[in-house]
Amino acid sequence: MRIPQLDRRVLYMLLAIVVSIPLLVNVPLPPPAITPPTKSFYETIETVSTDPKTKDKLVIISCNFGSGTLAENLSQLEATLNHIVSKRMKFAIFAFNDPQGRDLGGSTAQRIADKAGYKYGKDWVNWGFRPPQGIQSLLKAMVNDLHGALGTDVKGTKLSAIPMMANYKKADDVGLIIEYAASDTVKYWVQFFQRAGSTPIATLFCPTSVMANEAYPMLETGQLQGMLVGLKGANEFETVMKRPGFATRASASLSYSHLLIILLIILGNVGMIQDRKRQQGATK
Amino acid sequence: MKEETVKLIVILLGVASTLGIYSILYKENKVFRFFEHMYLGLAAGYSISAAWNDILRPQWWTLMMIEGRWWMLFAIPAAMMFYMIYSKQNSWMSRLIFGLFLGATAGQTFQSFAADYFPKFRTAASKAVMDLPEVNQPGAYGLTPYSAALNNVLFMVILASVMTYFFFSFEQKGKVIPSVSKFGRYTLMVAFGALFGSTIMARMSLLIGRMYFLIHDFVQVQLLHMQ
Amino acid sequence: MNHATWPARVILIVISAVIVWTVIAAQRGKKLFIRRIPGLTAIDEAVGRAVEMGRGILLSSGLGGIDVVTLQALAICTNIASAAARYGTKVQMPIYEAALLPIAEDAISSAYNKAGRSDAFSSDDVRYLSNQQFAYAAGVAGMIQREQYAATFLFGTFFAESLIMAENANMVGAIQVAGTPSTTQIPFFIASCDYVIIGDEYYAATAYLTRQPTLLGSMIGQDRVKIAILVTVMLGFLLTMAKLPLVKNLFEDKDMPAASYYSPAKGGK
Amino acid sequence: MFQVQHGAALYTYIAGAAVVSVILFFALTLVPTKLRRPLIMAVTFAAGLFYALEFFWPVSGPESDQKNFLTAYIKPFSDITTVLQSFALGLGVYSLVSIHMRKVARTQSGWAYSLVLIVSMIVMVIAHIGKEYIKSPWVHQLNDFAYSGLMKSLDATMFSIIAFYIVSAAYRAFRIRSTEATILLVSAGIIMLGQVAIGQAITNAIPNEGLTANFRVENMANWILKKVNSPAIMAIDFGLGVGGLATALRLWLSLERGSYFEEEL
Repeated sequence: MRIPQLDRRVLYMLLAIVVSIPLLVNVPLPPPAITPPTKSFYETIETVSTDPKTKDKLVIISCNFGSGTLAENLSQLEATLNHIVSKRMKFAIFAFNDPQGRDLGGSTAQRIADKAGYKYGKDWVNWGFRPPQGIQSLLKAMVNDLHGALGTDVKGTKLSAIPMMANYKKADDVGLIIEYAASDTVKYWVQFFQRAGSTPIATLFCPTSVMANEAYPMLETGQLQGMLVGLKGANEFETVMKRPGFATRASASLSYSHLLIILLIILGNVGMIQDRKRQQGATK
Repeated sequence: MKEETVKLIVILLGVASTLGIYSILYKENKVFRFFEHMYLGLAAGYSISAAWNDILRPQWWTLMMIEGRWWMLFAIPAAMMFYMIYSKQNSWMSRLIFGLFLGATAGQTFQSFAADYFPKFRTAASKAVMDLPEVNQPGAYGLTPYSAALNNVLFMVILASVMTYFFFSFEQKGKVIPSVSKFGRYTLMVAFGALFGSTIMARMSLLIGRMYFLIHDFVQVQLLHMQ
Repeated sequence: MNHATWPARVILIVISAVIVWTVIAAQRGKKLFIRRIPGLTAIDEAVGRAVEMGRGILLSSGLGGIDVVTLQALAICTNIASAAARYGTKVQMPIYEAALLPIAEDAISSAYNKAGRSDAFSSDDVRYLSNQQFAYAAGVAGMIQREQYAATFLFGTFFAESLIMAENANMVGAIQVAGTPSTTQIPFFIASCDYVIIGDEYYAATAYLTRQPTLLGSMIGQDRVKIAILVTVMLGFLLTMAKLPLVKNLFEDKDMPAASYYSPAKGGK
Repeated sequence: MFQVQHGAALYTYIAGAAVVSVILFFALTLVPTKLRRPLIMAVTFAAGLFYALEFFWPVSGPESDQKNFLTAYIKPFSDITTVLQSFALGLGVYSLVSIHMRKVARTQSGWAYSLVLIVSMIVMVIAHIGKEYIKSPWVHQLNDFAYSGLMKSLDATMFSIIAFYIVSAAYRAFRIRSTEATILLVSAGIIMLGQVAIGQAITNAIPNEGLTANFRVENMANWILKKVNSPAIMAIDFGLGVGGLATALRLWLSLERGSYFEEEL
C-alpha cells in the first residue's frame, strides 16, 4: 500500500476532530503515572485538613488566570476544589491578575459549593478582584488585617459582616494557599504572605505546564509544598482522588492528540521511504 | 441591555472571531482579513488605552497635575525628540533620545549578566561526583550515588562539547575537536527535540481550551441549554 | 544579584577589558580569523533567491523593545536590506515596539542609501504593526499570505508566535533564515525554516557579514571569554571533587540569603 | 528649586517649564553638526554609566536593603524611561493610521479593511479609556464587547492556532533524513510519549523501582529534560550571555560604527 503525503489541511482537520471527541463523549484512557509534585500536593492537603492546628483554618483559592489558559487552570481548580470541599474546609476565592479569574473561579466554586451543600458566606466567600499594581502592599496589609485590607467581598458586603469571616482575621488564620496561575504570580504569596505570620502557611501551586519549569526550584527550597503541572497534573490529581472529571476528559484530548502526532510522523516517514525506493527503482 | 444579553453577545462575538481566525488554516480569505484588521485595530486601541490608563496617567499626569511635581513636564520635550525623525534637518535629535535608551539598556547588562549567569556558573562549577546532596533531595527517588555521579560527569561532558561547538575563533580541525563539537551538535539536537516535544502539551491545552469554549460555552450551553 | 560582590566586580571588569582590548587591537589593524558559519552563509543565498524570484523580502526584528538583542537584530536586518537594495528587491519590515520605529526607519533607509538606491525606499515599508504579541503575529501572517514573499528573515526575541510566522512563510514557499537568542523557540524554527542561526552565532552574524574589524575583534574577544569560562567551570568541577569549593564560592551571591528559607514540617517530599 | 507645588503656583511653574522646554528644544536645534555625534555618544555613555556605577559601587546598609548613593534614583529613572516609551507609542499609531487613512481616502484595493482597522481602534479607545471615567453602563458594555468578546478571544484563538501549526511542522520536519534529524525525532518522540497517559501506558508493566525504573518512558523523558537538556541549554546560554555583554559594551562605548548611525549627521 502506498502512503501519500498528506495535505496540511487534512492534518488540521484530523487534529480538530481528535481534540473535540473526548470533550463530547467519554473516551477510555489509561491512568497516568503520578509524579512527585502531585503526590506531595495531595499529601499537603491531607495533612492540613487533618492536623488539628490547621484543619479549621481558611483556604485561599487564588485564581490568577483568564480564559486563555482555561483548559489547564480550570481543570486544576475543579479537581482540587472538589477535594477541599470533601474535606469540609472553608475557602475564599481571590484574584489579582485578571478579572476573568474572579468570574471563572467564582462560577466554578458556586457550582461545586451548591453540589456539596456549601452556603455562601457561611462556608465559602468570594473576595473578588484587586488590581495587580497594588498587590504587594495589599498582601502586606492582609497579614495583620484581612478585613481592613480587603474591605468588601465581590458582592460589596463588608467582610466583617460575613459570618464565616469572623473567625478569619489575619494571616495566622489561613491554613493553606492554593495559587492557580498562568504566570509567576505565586511569588507574591511566597514573598509577602507565606512567612509573614507566626507560622509559615503551606502553599500549593497550579501553574500551566509552561510556567512549571521555573517553579521546580521553589519545590526544592521548600517554598512550595506541592505542584500540579498543567492539565497533566490535574489529571494525576483526579486519578489519586479516584474522581474523574473535566481534567480526565481533557487529558484524553491531550493524550490522543499526542498519539495523532506520533502516528502522523510515522506515516510521513513510511511514505518518504516508499517514495525514495520508488525513485531508486525508476532510476535503475 | 440585560446582563444575560450582554453575556450572549460576548459569547457570539467570541465564536465569530474564533472561527474567523481559524479560517486562515484553510487559506487566506476575506473573513480572516476582516478579523485580522479588526484585531490590529483593537490591539492598537488597547495599547493606547493601556499606555494612558496604566502608565501615563498614574506615572506622569497624576504626579504632575495632582501631586504637583511640575518638572514632569520636561518629559514632553524629551519625548518630542523621538518625533524629530520626521524633520529633515533635526532628525539627529531622535538619535539623541535613542542614545539615552541605548546607553541605559547597555548599562544594565552588567547587572543582568551577573544575576542571570553567576548562579549558572555556580551550578556548573559545583557539580560533584562524590558526596552528592541530590540523592537526598525531594523528587530524586531512584537516584543512586553511582547514577548521580555518572549524570554529573555527563553534565560536564555535554556542557563542554556544546560550548566547543560554538567556538568561532579557530578552524575546527584535527582529531579531537571536530568529534567533540559533533557530539555537541548531536546533544543540541536531543535538547531541541525535547523542547519541541515538551511544548506540544502546552499548545494542545490551549487548543482544548478553545474547543471547549466552542463546544461547551456556545453549543451546549447557549444552543442546547445543557449545563 | 542587585549589587556587585567583590568577585563579580573583578570578573566583570576582566571580561569587559578582554573584549574591549581585542576590539581596539582589531581596529588598529590586527589580522583576525573566524571560521565559516554555515547558517550565516545562507543569508546571501536567500537574498539571491528572492532576487531571482522577483518577489519581496520580509524582515522581522522580533518582539523585543529597545534592548541589546533587538539592536543586534536590527543590525543584521540592515545588512540584509542593503544587499537586497543593491539588486532592487523590495524589503518590508513590520515593527513591534513603536519606540524602535524611528531607528529602524533610519537604519533601513541608510542601507538603501549605501546601496545607492535611496529612491527605492518608501517609509511605508518599515511600518508599525502592533505591540500586542498575537495581533502582531496575525498581522505578519496576513502580510506573508498576501505578499507571498520569496524570503523571510526572522531575527530577534521571539516567543510562542515564532511558529505562526514561520509556518505561514513555509506555506507560501519562502526561503527562511531565522536566528534568536530565545533558545526555547529554536526547535520550531528548525522545523519550519531552511536555515537557523543557533546560540551566539546570532551575535556573530554582523561580524561575519560585514567583516568589520570592530565586530571581528569583539567576536574573538567573546571567544576568549567563553574559553576562560569553560576552563573555570571545569576547574571548579575538579576542585569540588577535591572538596575545595573555591570556584563555586566566587559566584556566591550575598544578597540572596537562600539558606534562611524554612520548610514547613510536612510536605515538600 | 525642584519642590512640589500646588494650586496656582503649580500652573505657573508648569507654564515656566513649558517655556524653558521650548527654549532648550530650540537650543538643541542650534547644535553644530560637528558636535552632534559627540553629544549623542556622551548621552549614551552617561545613561549607561549611571546603571553600571549603581551596580558596581560598594553598598552599605542592612542585608535586605543595601544601597549606595545612586540606588534611590534607579526607580525614578526607570519610571521616566517607561513614560517616554509610552509617548513614543504615538509614532506607531501615526504610522499605522496614516497608512490606512491613505488607503481609505484613495479607496485603494482593500480600503474597507483599513476602515475596519481604524474604526475598531477608535471603539477600543473609547471603551477602554472611557470605562475609567464614565459611569454609564453603555461604556462598560462596549468594553465587554470589544475587550472580553473580541480582543480576548482573538488573543486566545491566535495563541491556540499554534497547536495546528505544531502538527504540520512536526509532520514535515521529523523525518529520518539525516543523523541529526533522526536524533531530533527520537528525542521529541520520547518526550511526547512520556508526557501523556497513553504513552506512559506502554511501559506501565515495568516496575517503577530500582534499575528497571530507568526503562519507563516517563522516566526516560524526565532524564532527557533534566540531564541532557539543561547542560546543553546552559552551554548555549553562556555564549549568548557573553555575546550580549560584548554587544552592550560596543553600544555603550560607541565602538560600533556602521551598523546603525551610518549617515553623516
